[in-house]
Amino acid sequence: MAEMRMREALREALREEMLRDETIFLMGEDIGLYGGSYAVTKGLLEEFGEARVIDTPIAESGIVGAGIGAAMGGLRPMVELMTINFSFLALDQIVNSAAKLYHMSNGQINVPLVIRMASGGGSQLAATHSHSLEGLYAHFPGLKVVCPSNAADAKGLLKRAFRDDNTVIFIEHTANYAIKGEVPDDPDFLIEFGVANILREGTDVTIVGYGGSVHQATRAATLLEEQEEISAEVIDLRTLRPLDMDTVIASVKKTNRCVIVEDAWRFGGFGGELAAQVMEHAFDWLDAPVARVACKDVPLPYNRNLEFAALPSEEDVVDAVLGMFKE
Amino acid sequence: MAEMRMREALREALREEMLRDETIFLMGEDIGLYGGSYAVTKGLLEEFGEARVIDTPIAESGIVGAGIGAAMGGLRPMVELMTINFSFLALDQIVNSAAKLYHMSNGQINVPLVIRMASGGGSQLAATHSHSLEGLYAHFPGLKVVCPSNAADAKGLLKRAFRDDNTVIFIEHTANYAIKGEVPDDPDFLIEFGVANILREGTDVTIVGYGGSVHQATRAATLLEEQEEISAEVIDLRTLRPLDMDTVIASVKKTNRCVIVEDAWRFGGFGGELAAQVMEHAFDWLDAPVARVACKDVPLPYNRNLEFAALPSEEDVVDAVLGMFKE
Amino acid sequence: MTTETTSPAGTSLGAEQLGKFLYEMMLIRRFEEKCGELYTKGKIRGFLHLYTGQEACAVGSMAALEERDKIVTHYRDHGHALARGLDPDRVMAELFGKATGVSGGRGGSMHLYDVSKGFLGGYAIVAAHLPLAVGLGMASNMKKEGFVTLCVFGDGSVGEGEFHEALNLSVLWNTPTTFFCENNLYGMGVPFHASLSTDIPKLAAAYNMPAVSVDGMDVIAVHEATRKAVEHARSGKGPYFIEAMTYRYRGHSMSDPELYRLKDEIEEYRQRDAIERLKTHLMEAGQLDEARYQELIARVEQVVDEAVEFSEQSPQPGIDTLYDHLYKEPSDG
Amino acid sequence: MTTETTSPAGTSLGAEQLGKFLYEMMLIRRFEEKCGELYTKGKIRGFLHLYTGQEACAVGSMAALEERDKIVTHYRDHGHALARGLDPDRVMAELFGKATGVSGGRGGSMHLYDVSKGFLGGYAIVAAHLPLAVGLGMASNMKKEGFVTLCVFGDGSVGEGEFHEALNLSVLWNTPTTFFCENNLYGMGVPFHASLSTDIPKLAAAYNMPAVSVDGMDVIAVHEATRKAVEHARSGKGPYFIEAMTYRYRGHSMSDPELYRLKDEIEEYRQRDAIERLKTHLMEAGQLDEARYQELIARVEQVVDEAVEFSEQSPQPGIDTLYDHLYKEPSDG
Ligand SMILES: Cc1ncc(C[n+]2csc(CCOP(=O)(O)OP(=O)(O)O)c2C)c(N)n1
Ligand SMILES: Cc1ncc(C[n+]2csc(CCOP(=O)(O)OP(=O)(O)O)c2C)c(N)n1
Ligand SMILES: [Mg+2]
Ligand SMILES: [Mg+2]
Repeated sequence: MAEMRMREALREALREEMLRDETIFLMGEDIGLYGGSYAVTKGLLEEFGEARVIDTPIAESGIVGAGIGAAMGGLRPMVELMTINFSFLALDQIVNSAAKLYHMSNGQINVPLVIRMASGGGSQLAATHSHSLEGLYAHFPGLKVVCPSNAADAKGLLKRAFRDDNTVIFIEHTANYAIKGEVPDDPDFLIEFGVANILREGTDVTIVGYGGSVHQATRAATLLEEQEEISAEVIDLRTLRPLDMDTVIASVKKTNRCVIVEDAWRFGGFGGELAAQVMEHAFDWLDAPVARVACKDVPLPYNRNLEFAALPSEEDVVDAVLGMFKE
Repeated sequence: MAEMRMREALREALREEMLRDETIFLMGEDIGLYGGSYAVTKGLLEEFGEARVIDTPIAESGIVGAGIGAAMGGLRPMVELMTINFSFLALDQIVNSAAKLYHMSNGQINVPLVIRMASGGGSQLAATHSHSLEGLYAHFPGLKVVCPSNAADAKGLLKRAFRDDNTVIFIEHTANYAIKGEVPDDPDFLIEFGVANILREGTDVTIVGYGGSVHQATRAATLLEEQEEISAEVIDLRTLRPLDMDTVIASVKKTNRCVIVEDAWRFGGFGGELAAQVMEHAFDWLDAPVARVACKDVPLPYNRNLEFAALPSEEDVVDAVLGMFKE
Repeated sequence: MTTETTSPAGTSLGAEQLGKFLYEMMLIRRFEEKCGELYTKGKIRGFLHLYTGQEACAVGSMAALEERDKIVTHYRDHGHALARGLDPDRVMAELFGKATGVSGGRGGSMHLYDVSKGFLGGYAIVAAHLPLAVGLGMASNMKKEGFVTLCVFGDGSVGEGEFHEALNLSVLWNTPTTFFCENNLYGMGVPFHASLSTDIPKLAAAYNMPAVSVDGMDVIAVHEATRKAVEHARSGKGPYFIEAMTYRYRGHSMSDPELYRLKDEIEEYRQRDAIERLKTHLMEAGQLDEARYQELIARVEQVVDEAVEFSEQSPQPGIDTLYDHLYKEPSDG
Repeated sequence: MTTETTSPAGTSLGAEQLGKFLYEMMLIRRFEEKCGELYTKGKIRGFLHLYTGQEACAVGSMAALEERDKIVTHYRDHGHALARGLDPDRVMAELFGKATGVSGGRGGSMHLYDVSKGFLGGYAIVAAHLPLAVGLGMASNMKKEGFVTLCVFGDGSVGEGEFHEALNLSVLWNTPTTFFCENNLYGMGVPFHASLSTDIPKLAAAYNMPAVSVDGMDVIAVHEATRKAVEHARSGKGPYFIEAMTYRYRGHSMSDPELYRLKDEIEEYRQRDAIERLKTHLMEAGQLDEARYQELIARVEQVVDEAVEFSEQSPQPGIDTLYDHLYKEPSDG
């Protein structure tokens, strides 16, 4: 165990996996000379050389396509798309090739590819640069979607991603990069996909988050306990596809209330899926409708106050929980 | 009133609007010489000439971007993307420019652009060519999303789209093109966005559909009446953004049961949003959890039997309704 | 950029090779005609893009490849599949959507795959497979496997952004890729000069790779050009671009009303038919006689009939396989 | 493709114009330096891309435009905004996120807009505005308004598919577009020759449009080239491509650790500083003296200070405006 930030835990995962498996290589925009725009890949070019750490042109579709081709050719590439905002440009490759080839080829061609990208708002990057698209990716069968919330998970999940035979969309909330935590140094430390993490046990309400929103959930749970004597159970989904609903449902059957917190826009977001599933599987246990706390349905503004007002906060979560107890 | 197919109603809308407003022009892949891949634009090149009906290269991002630019320059372009499957390639332009410019420019630049595309499975076109992405588009603030289910609506909604000052994503289910109906010929026949249509009144269950899935909903309602003496109310949403939940909620408060039918994959689909909203606004009226009937979570296979098995059918809707009465 | 033509007389190819070319082109021709009939009968569904007229492109280019080489192509892919030696029975069965099809009935006409033959697929999103070809080249380089990837696409694909991204990447990374553009003059109903502001090889050459234009109705010319391109790649010199000028006799797909071109044009190209040209040459060179030619016709007919028979007899994939091949699990081996 | 250079001596530009160039370049320089300071103080947030070093590009090119012309540029857009005559107060206020900013505080540094000046925006998705420029050209043609669109982007944008799509479309549709590539040698930390397999003007010329390379550290050369391009467009001859070779003195953005280049290189380019060069020329030509120069410095300083003051004093947009400008309603006029 060592204490490190999430960005360092990710780097450790990349290093260890590259040392373990020679077929792994990294490519992406500014992952080499520049050191990665969020410094995740810093030092890896020096350690592994130009053949395994490749700076690419700014050509999202082309480099993801090349990653798919390299995977088809027997390698295990990681493509870093810098931020999720630029992944729109690669979406066709991800959805129509990476996610579907195994199916369309009747099991002949699989695409063991890891696509990493930074995500989320909160840094005043304004509307084009503040997307949260975890749920969008989770909609496509054939993909796996991972969104770690802390350093240890980031390492265990990323290492696990490199051992998957399918395309893994690995989404890192920028607000998490600097968060520190204890990280196991066992080179085979893996976290299985589809296993949610109960961050905090509680009896009165279940708060579900993932990626960035786990932190609003946790802070809200603390406030609820300190100020309202409400005991909240906090669940970190860790992966959206596969999705561990069993853990969520078991919790809701105990607490009878559920709040979902996500960074994405509320309307048509992944929270709808979660809310609908909770209703489908725990209808008779619910004392109140499942509440969703999410981003307001507007493009994220640059101005700090407006951006704060748009993003989901721990106060919003607290309000949603209190609303359930009032009725 | 005249009887015509949906494709002809769409053509009428284009013709009438082009005659009304000189700033409207059409561009897209094979909309001119070829006559449109679903024959919607047939004859328009001959009538309006090359300056207003433009065959483009296969360059989705480029032509949508050009449409945005033309709209910024004071025109009202319609871009036809042939099918929604190719719109992944234009998604960045749609989401980051068309949808956000009005906001980001603080109201200085609006983008009056109509983007038409054919959608849906059911024609054995296999996994890359059978997407239903209405819900994906509806997630993005700044866009309006329209999905007509019949000839008259198609005309009224498309004409309305050309009179909107914002970008309208106009999605036509391929299975609807050949459906005939009576269509008003008033050149100012418009259907407002955000007004759902109650296709059939009923008392026992509310079935909600849009675009293609309205037809499974309606057929299921007939079967339920004939075979089970269950009276179903069928609602056609017509537009997903703006969304008329009031009509749905009022119906559910009457019927106490709700089934949502959609062509998209179930997991992370728009049905989750609808189900969650029904729960949020009609929790105490619900006798059973809102049910979702949708596409199975697999890439659509070419084989007819497999494709049928994957797509939502009227039998699936009937089963969902019966399931609610059993419990 | 240079334009290359060859004369059959000047070729170094032997009679056996040329006879094989003739047979393969005839097989594709007959196979495609049959597909057209079967589509009308509802045996084949979905989108169907026939290859008649372009046979020389597939046959000439595939013959330049070794077994270890890879192919990615577009949705108009039956010709490439057959020329690469995929089993006609299993290609036809795929079009029938049967479990015995090369893609288990999941892919259909536009998505044929046979990994055992290095045939890595027909791709139905225009130009989407060009970056894949670059990635395959990276794998060949990194693993030092020496395989070359032949990447086939149409003139209409040249307008897509991915064309540009892929060509640039392939030169930057020196991948063993042969870009093979079948310029059949149209992308659906749009003439290629209406969708491209320039000549295709001129544009390709601007990326700093060799680019040639060849007569795509001449199987020998196609073959010679591809052989050069593949040698270039194999010797570590990187990508190479071939434009093959060709023509499709049928509509873009089975639903094409063909409003955009005149019968004359089709007739004009039929005069330059690749099969007829090679046949005439072989007959004039005394390497083919009418009896042998009739034999070929009969053989082709039989292969196609057997493929149809095989497909008719084959089982549908079971509904219980719907969720198969969604994710590869460790147990899938 | 030709490479063009000019000498100040040979220019037809008058002393007044050149003096204006000097002032504008100095204003941008000072404005950017101030932004850098303000970022460190937390007054400006988000991504901030400074323009120091590249001033000649914005100043020389914008001066070639008429009032009716339009501009779309990338996220490194302060220089273009100021050179186009946007109010420095309101540009700075935008960086402060204030309601008085050119984008009401919604856009920030990367998304500046002033429609009244034909300044149609800074675009933060690399190369995404190139197709927009083509569409603006279509509008100019169709409405016979005769406006030209100047489209500014960086060398890193050339690898994107939209570069290709836009250049092709602009030639096909003969749009009055001037593509202006500021080649500052790097796209973030990647040297341009590592992201492009060829020379930029060579590639642009392959689409059949005129393409030149100019010294982007020479405001007169930039101006002359742009003037030609704009005339070309205005006279109905379509698009034109300019590569301006330039250099940014600061990191890519404020968070750039600058691991990828050496101080020497920056020093080398500073020797060719556009402001210094023009100043020297004007002094040698007797069109500027030290007193006048000091006056310019003072004026620039004052304008920038006032902009900061204005921004400090300006109000934040109200939280109640969060949902404003989401959709344009008929009532918005
Ligand atoms: C990205 C994308 N856009 C549009 C289409 C629809 N489409 C299918 S084939 C085709 C024409 C392609 O022409 P070309 O590349 O010349 O190939 P050809 O059909 O002539 O062999 C089009 C527009 C598609 N499949 N993918
Ligand atoms: C589509 C896209 N990919 C990546 C980025 C991240 N990014 C922002 S600027 C930049 C470098 C662009 O370089 P260049 O075009 O040369 O402009 P410069 O910054 O040098 O002025 C990158 C990679 C982006 N904004 N958009
Ligand atoms: Mg073609
Ligand atoms: Mg640059």
